[in-house]
Amino acid sequence: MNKTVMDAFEALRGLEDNMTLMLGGFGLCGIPEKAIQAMHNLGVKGLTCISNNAGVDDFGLGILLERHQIKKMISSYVGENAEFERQLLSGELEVELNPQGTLAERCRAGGAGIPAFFVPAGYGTEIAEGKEIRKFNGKMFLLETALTADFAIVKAWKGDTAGNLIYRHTANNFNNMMAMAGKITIAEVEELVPAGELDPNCIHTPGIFVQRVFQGEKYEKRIEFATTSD
Amino acid sequence: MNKTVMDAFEALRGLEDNMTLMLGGFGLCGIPEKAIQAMHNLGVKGLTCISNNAGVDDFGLGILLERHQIKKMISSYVGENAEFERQLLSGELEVELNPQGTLAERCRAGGAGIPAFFVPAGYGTEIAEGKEIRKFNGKMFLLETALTADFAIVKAWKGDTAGNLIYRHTANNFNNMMAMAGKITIAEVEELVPAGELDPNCIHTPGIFVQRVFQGEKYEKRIEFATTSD
Amino acid sequence: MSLDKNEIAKRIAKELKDGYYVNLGIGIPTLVANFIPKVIEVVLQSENGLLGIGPFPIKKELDADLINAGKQTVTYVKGAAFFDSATSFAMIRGGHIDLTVLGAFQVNERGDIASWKIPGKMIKGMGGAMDLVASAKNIIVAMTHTDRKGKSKLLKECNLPLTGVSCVKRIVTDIAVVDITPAGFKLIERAPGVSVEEIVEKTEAPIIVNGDIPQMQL
Amino acid sequence: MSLDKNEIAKRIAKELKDGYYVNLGIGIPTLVANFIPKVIEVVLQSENGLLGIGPFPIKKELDADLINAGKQTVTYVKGAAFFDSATSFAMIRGGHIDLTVLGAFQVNERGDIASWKIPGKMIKGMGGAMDLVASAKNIIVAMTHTDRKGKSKLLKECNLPLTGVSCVKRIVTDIAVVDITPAGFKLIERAPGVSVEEIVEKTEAPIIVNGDIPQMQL
Repeated sequence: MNKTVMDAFEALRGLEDNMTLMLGGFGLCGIPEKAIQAMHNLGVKGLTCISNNAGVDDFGLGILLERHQIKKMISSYVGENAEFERQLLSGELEVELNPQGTLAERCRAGGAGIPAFFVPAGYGTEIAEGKEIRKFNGKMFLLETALTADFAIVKAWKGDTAGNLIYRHTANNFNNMMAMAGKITIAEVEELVPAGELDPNCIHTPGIFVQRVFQGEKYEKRIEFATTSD
Repeated sequence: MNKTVMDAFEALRGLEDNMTLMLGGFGLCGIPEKAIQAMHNLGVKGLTCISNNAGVDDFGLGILLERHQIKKMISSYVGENAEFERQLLSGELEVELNPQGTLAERCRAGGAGIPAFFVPAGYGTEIAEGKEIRKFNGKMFLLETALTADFAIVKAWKGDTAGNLIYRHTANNFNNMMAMAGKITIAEVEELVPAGELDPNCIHTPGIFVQRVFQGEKYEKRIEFATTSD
Repeated sequence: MSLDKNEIAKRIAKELKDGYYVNLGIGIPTLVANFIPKVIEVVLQSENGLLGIGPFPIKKELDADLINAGKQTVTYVKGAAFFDSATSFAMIRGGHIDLTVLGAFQVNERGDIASWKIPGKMIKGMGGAMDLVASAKNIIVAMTHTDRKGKSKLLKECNLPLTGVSCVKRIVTDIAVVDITPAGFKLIERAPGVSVEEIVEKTEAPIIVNGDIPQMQL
Repeated sequence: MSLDKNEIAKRIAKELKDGYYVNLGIGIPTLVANFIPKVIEVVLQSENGLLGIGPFPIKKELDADLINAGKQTVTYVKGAAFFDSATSFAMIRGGHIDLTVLGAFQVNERGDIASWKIPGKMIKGMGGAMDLVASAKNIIVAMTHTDRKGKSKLLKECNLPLTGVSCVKRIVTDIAVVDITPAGFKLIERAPGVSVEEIVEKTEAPIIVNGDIPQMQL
């Protein structure tokens, strides 16, 4: 089953204004930089983006924010982006903040057909407002609901033509769960190989979750905070 | 952090009558055969065993059933075991049947600190009796609760001294989730290597979930139905 | 002539489309794999943790770590992936499987299915069947039209414990292809040489027969 | 003398026990890693998907795919494992982490913590902090005793939005170690040269002082 497409533009076929997207990555690590650039070029608008972070001013989701292509963000931490903060304070941008583990689990639940589940995170805080609260074994929990997306866009290290994906180091993060939760899931990979070349025991995302895969060219993979010991 | 113990007996230290266990495996594939044999030798009784299946008459959990060491099974399919059926019909054994995916998710939830979650499996059937039912997006779901165990006992292909585990082929099945859900998790492995020798990108069960690991000798790995094309 | 197991499987294989991810249950459904048209590509999922089931192994390649959900030894194809049971049922529950084929004791006219328990007689458990029928977008049941005593298995109401409700879309039996519609059972095809009258007679519930009913093409 | 950041981290490092899995938050908590006693083994978890954080890399080994939860480049130790965010928070939520150290704006006498939001000023988000404080068995807060304006951060009631309730077990500040007990704050240790009176004065809420309060050993 060959799911290869030529490039980010072919992968994004069907993307329309006002759609809901999931985008993998933590900070700038493991973000689908080619698909984000393509969406910037396409100029699609009114997007709801589910992404742990919002990029920086000139890279990652920051470039979509800068063009006002994003209507709403569902994230856990958006602190590295001055334009984000400006749009939010001015009311141009809507944001829904989720505890990071809740966000991760909501994506997994969306992919796994679990409409809702209980977690302790946020009990007693403003996150709990309007949510069902229930006690289990003497501890309080909130009911959280699943997230899905019109397009889930993920970035992997290696992929095969059947859509199987392997991530490298901490560039996995949200990519694996988001891949499960897209009506259409796009994977961009640094290296695309024929089906059969990846070790079937070492697949992070089985191909069934991925509808389109392409190999990106010349990844920038920008480092946010280069901390060294020398 | 060296979690190596000498053998199944040392791994089972602290196991007492009437405890709740999780045991990995699907049919006879990926079962912790050394730990099961050791429990048979120890003669521990009154066990509640959470395991997808119940082994066959003379292998796997069947050998504990035969000695009447099991009080209750929580399983999805127990059909390959005549002694099981006899004890159940005679009232000697209690059994709670769960849909297989629900059982898998209940174990994962136990390990992941999620006390309850909604699934569609079993709606409209006797499995739904006494369970909360709720509609999401026009479809009906049951509220299912997490499972944990005093000991989770799993079998892996390779493990390292830090408790990291890699399963082979379909011998993963329930092992990965059950490893997450044990107060004490014991892993028996076919090959135990020093920490640092397994590829950190290809670990199925991170070592944090495993408290004790040992290398078993001479695995029988019995085949339940040897079907061939020649 | 009523169909044999292989012919039922062969008929069901015609339901497969290129690019489908398919879960085949134990028994007749497993045989469907032998009749997948060569011009299409279909990936078989096994709920014990394999995407990309291959044919049975040759004796020399028997591998205790490589089985299907029926605990039979299998092989895997190029592009296969292994995973744990939670991920496997995430695929199933999450609606990622395009077609599920499974056996049944009874199906009623609303698409309820009974397939896992005969009270007082059989207590093997539901395995993954309840998850599959509660989640799949497209469920085909493979079974004989009547039981060994000649009693219809297509009923107004199931009298055995249910596996799931309002889920079966189509039934392929040894004598007919029957759809479940909002108005009840509807006859779609008849087995070669089997009359519409015989099918109606062997179906306990009312069955809609509209116009000429074509013979199955096998 | 009040402690500097490194001294606070050094004091917290004394809370580590052999075999602990530890999550260190951004800021002062991250510094704790530099003071882990050599005689014990501790594994550091990073909620973005790494168990077994190593020291910062040398320039030649900088790797964009290898960062901690503060988005700083790191390395990994022998026996490390990488995983996705859902698995990472399964570790955290499931109670598999032995100790969590994080910063805070305010802590109240019941162990409620405010650490993520200053209304009208800062809207960066809670990241993983809410998951961590709601789940950890053992939470130590590292912070200065007072804010820049000299206002106490150990309060009867937090006036900033909460991150979690009844969760903090111990606070290590620049002048004291304070436990949260059912009866409220309790002074455990004082920084070298800092008087009990100064600590009591800089703590807005009542603080229990029982007998002689020892100086911290650093």
